[in-house]
Amino acid sequence: MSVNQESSQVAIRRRSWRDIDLRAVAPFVALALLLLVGALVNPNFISINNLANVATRSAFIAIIAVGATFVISSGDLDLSVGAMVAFIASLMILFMNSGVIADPVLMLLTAILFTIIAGALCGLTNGLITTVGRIEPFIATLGTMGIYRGLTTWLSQGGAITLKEPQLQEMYRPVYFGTIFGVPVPIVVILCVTAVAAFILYRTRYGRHVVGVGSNRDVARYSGISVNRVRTVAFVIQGLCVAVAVLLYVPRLGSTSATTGILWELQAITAVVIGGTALKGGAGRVWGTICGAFILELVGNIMLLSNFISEYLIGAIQGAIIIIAMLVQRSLVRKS
Amino acid sequence: MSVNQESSQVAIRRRSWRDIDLRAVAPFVALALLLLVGALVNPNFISINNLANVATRSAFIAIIAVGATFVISSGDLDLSVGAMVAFIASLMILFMNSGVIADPVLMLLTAILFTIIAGALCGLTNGLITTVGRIEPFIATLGTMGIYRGLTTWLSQGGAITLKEPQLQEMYRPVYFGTIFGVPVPIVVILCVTAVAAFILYRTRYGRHVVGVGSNRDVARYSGISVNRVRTVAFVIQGLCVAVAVLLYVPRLGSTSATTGILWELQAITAVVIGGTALKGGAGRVWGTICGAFILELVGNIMLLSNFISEYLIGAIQGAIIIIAMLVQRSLVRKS
Amino acid sequence: QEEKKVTIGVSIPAADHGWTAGVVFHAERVAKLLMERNPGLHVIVKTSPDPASQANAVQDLETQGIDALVILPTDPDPLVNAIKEVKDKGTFVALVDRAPSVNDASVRDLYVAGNNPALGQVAGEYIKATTPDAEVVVIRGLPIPIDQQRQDGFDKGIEGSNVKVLDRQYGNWNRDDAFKVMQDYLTKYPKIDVVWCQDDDMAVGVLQAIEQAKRTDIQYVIAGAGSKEMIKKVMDGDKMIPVDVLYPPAMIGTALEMTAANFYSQVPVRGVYTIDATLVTEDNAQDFYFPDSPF
Amino acid sequence: MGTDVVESAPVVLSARRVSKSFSGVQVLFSVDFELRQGEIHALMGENGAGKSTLVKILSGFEQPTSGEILLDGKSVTLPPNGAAEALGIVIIHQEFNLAEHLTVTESLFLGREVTRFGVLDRKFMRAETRRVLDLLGSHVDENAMIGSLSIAERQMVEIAKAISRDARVVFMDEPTAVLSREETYFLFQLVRKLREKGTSFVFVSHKLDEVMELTDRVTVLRDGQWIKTAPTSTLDGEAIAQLMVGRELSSLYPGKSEPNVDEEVVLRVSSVSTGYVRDASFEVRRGEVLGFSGLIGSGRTELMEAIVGLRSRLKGEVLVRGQPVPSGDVHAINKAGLVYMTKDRKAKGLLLNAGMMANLTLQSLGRHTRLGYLDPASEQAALVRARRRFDIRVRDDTIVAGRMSGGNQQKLLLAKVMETDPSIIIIDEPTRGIDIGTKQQIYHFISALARDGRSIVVVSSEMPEIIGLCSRVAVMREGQIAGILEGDEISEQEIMRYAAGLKKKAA
Ligand SMILES: Nc1ncnc2c1ncn2[C@@H]1O[C@H](COP(=O)(O)OP(=O)(O)OP(=O)(O)O)[C@@H](O)[C@H]1O
Ligand SMILES: Nc1ncnc2c1ncn2[C@@H]1O[C@H](COP(=O)(O)OP(=O)(O)OP(=O)(O)O)[C@@H](O)[C@H]1O
Ligand SMILES: [Mg+2]
Ligand SMILES: [Mg+2]
Repeated sequence: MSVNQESSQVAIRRRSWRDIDLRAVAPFVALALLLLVGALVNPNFISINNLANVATRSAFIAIIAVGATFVISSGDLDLSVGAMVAFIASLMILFMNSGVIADPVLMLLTAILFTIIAGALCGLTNGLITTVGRIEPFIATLGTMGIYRGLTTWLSQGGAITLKEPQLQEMYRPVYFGTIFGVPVPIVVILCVTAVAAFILYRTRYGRHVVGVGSNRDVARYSGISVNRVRTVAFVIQGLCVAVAVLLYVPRLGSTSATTGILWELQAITAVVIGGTALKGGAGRVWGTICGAFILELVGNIMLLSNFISEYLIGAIQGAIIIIAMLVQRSLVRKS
Repeated sequence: MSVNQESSQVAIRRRSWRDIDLRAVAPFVALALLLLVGALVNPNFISINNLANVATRSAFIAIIAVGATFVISSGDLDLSVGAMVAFIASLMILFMNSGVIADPVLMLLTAILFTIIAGALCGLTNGLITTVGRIEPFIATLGTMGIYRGLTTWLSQGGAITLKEPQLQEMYRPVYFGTIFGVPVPIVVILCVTAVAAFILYRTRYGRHVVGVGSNRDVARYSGISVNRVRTVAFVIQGLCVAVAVLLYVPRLGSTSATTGILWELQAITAVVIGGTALKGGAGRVWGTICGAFILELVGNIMLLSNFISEYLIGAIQGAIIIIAMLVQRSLVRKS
Repeated sequence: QEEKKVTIGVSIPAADHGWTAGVVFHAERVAKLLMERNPGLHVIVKTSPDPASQANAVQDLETQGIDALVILPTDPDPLVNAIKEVKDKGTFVALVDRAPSVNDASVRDLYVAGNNPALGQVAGEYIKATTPDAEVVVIRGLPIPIDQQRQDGFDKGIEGSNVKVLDRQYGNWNRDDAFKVMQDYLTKYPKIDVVWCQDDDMAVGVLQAIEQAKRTDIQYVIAGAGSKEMIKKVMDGDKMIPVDVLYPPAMIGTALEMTAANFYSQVPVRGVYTIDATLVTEDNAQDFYFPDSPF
Repeated sequence: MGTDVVESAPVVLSARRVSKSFSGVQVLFSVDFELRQGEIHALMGENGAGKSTLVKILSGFEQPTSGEILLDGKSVTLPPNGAAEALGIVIIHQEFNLAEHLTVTESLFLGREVTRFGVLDRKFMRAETRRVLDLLGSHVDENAMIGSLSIAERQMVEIAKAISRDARVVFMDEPTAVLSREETYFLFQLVRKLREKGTSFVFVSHKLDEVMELTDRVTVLRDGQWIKTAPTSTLDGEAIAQLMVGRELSSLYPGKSEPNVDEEVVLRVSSVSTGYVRDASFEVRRGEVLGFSGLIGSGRTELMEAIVGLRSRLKGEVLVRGQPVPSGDVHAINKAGLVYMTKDRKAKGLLLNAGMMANLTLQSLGRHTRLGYLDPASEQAALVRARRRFDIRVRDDTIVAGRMSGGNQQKLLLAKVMETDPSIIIIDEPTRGIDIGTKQQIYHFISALARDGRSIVVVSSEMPEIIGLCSRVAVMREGQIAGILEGDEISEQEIMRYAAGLKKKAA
């Protein structure tokens, strides 16, 4: 009897191993397929230079999506992130333009700190409205989306907000355009942010609680977890990630307007889902998210590099590719 | 004992009346408050003429949102509806411009039939990708959103598609601008569509199945309900509602472009949620949805009629009002 | 007839409303024309919906190896850095229409511009001249700088007259939104003389709203850009659309031709080239009517 | 363990005149209850008597409307949401309290994860989980996802979760309802061991034999009122049942009616295979009650689900009255008159957020449709009928299914399935969590159905039930039918022999 049972246990372990791994691997397979398609479309595509470009500019969505992974894993949704980017970037630039601190280095550092605090506060606002106000996160963050974007329009008086100090701009530029050991800074930042996020999600008590809350709120509550706190903190993490994205965004263009970050929320959520996290909550895959963000950016890149697709149809083909990428994933997982 | 039970039953009936009603009434209370605010802001606001205008132009979102109520009740989500409006409207106008039928009356009727079929097919596509393809509805319909919008851009070559035949246009115009017994046609259409939808959702077997599938798919499956069919049909209903909205949309401006219906999906979902339907699925409130659509449109109207709000801040205040409307609802329901 | 190999990258906004659709149309038209004329020339046209993706597109064009970049930025300031990247590599840069706050030789070689402030100013001056005591409502576009420039131009145009601006609201360069805004204006103001909506697309919605309300107090609507529909109305002597202010999407073609000339003719092309915001009236409308354009 | 030891032990936790109402509906009426150190105290009562409610009040999950709770003789207000764990009070909920997406280890430690320098000590937690599971004799993999476990396995996890806390008081609300003899045996052993160390237990169960076997004292509730507390040794099963129901119970099982050998075969299953089940064949005649026995995880549920189309069959055929039914089409199979009642009432049986009526008619809406229009009056009539027929007791007519007592949920589920008026019914664990009085009703009901010419397949882990009801019994082992027993062969020992693999019959 015991022999028999042992064998059944082995069987089960094997099954679950295959299961989990394939599901985590699926987005990477989709990515590999895309790289292949890209290489066929244009030989320049597979150059280090191009791939580095793509990875670099996926940074904004990737970093925001890492935050979204927390929010989504805990069973919520944040639609305000795109507007939040515009709002926080405006605040940061206005702060730097204000010239309250004369020393440029000190100014930059203070501005960075300021941005991070602003991000956390915006996230906190979202979190409190959702949890304390008990409003569906979809609606709560749609509301704050309007608020953040409206405030940006107001701050910019309908125009653009541009970094004035050339010295500051010069100093700050390398944060987007520079490299560390030959690797573009944004890629390094993506990796760091993701590593930290993965650590938090998989290796800390808080990460466990996020998954617990996302999987079943009542169970989490009965296990003595303070559900609202966990959810609110997830929103704050989202806010921090947005702030980090802003820190990379501002040196890139040195300017923002009320149209900055439009539809980024949808892209971030798409990246999260393509990465294998379920929108229903209860399971987060941070590395998959990064992969999803990269896939999204690659699709656009391939479209641009290919010269045989009518520009009118680009949107249609992007849509189709996303669906196909998901189908590839599904069929992989199903086979297992 | 039996006396006891009877009295307790009476108590129950009284309580449940309060309970159910307040939740259903909450959006209407929010609406009433808004009307009050509007009347204070501008005396013209409360004129029959203005209210009729607002109700009339809420028709598109309202009708689409009625369809969304089905999709959301069954536990799915459709983000493609805005793009679908643009796509179907383009098809309809192109069909009418094609001149395949000489007689204008016959042409118009055929075009209407054609539009309805196109709507159903678009909905069916969404449904099949989501259910048979087993892709999260969020991603599946985000993909088809790209596809429908891309195809529209392609059909219009980036510009506008305009109804050419002046005779057809003249004949068709009253469908948006006309009145029936003094009531604008679109309002009549909203009421009819909602009444039919309410009947289907509350009084037919299919409606029950929608709610069953939305609240627990396994239970529905174990009860012999064909879950995928119910979900797919909900998407088809959504497509039909979009088609009806298009039938009203085309006579209004006689023209469409790739920007038609941008962000309507978010508005429709917002209307549904403001109306009291939970995004988690399992409960639909059709009349609440209509009320939600009306609230959304009113908020914009009040902003425009007020004289003391900077045009830069309108978005922010709209966002805030939506959140406040939800808070009002919540507090009402909690008190009960 | 030179065989010289030249690649020109063209980066323009995606066709998201009438005017940008016109831009795409003319860019493609001229690209084809030029490639036929110069066998060695290769023109790649790429469209982008927003500044961030346009910055990406510029990068991608560069990846493909281009000798010149012709760019009509969706929003100029956010794209300065991306453009400078290209320029610093020695690529010829022609900037079209929308200027960043710093617009000098460090950013571009050639600047071909429609005149945004003038678009507003010409409209304003027309109103000042025809109806000096008019009460005007304004429908703006999207909250981006060119919209602001047009507003400022308009204010300058009506300066020193009795023209009174009753209200300004955003219509997002979208017909449906303009329809709504106009409906509400009509509710709000019992008497409106003139509507300035600065864009032909929005004028479509405005006219419908006026027609529906059966209001006769509105004397005319001034739009702008020069779409074939509106030019047609001007040509036909429509009372509601007596004039249109030109802001031709064809300017992208002009810039492209000039850029090609930089490589294939001996004259180096540099500096600023402004296209007037011409007032189209019944008399000259014939010259600006392109029935084939999507716009 | 002698009763006298317990008599003298100090009282740990007690309730004094505790009452409870849910939005105006009173379900507990001034109940007294006391638990001594080191005793195992049974809490008995009919479905809906208020046992779970009392247990929840004593563990802080609900607050009493009036009355007081004393811990070590001092009046306390227990903290909510399981925070009473800090006081040494833990509970095994009647309804599972596990999150699908967590692994067994993660579930066990949810809310009290062990960390080292802020980092989860996953190795330690896994080892600890394994240790507790082994103590319970459970072979559940500590890395398995909860979502992939069967109900019984989840119950074991739920038990392990409670046991692993260093508790002074453990409430067990029907822990054995889905367990087989083996697991129950291991559980009882562990409970006895912990009692030696001074832990007190409150044991809620509808299985009288278990109560007699394990507990020291019994408290009986009826309709939310305290009826009696007495040492178990002074009572017998009969007496307890009588106290619970308030009347004398006639024999539990109705007489078996053997169907005619030449009765029509209405259901023929031939060599059905699924992922786990291999080559299962059996047939059921008109008017027959066929039992299915076996250990947990022997594949009974999987086989039944494959038969009714809830799972795809890899192989094999199912014939209803000679007509083959399609694989995977539940609706068509229901129409052919074959229905299945799941044992997982919470996840697969009832819409927990919907009321009784919506649940009752969900599977049979066609019967209430007139020209496409659902007739509320007809549905209402069906509800009244079903409540009478299955004795569904609720104090509040508009209550949502999730708030009903466990046993009444089970009755509602049975009513729902019966609403389809099937000719062949497969019932998985028909009396899970059902009180003795109602059990008797259900048994008589099943037997009446059989006499009525319907055929019933009863899948059950309760041996007496199988023996008392069925004229033939199929025993499954590791996905295969080990044998089908008839007549005198049907005995507990014989069934166990087949189930454990000591004996096998070619089908
Ligand atoms: N949250 C609640 N809201 C309303 N009524 C409730 C709630 N919880 C329990 N009840 C009601 O209280 C009564 C007692 O339920 P309880 O669950 O305590 O019964 P029980 O003795 O455990 O029954 P069973 O043996 O079936 O589990 C039932 O009528 C039930 O419907
Ligand atoms: N050795 C094994 N290999 C693979 N799967 C197994 C094994 N043992 C058990 N299982 C799984 O266990 C399930 C069988 O449990 P099922 O619920 O059908 O059994 P049961 O006899 O009804 O027992 P229970 O009382 O637990 O419901 C199958 O779905 C199967 O996947
Ligand atoms: Mg109970
Ligand atoms: Mg079973």
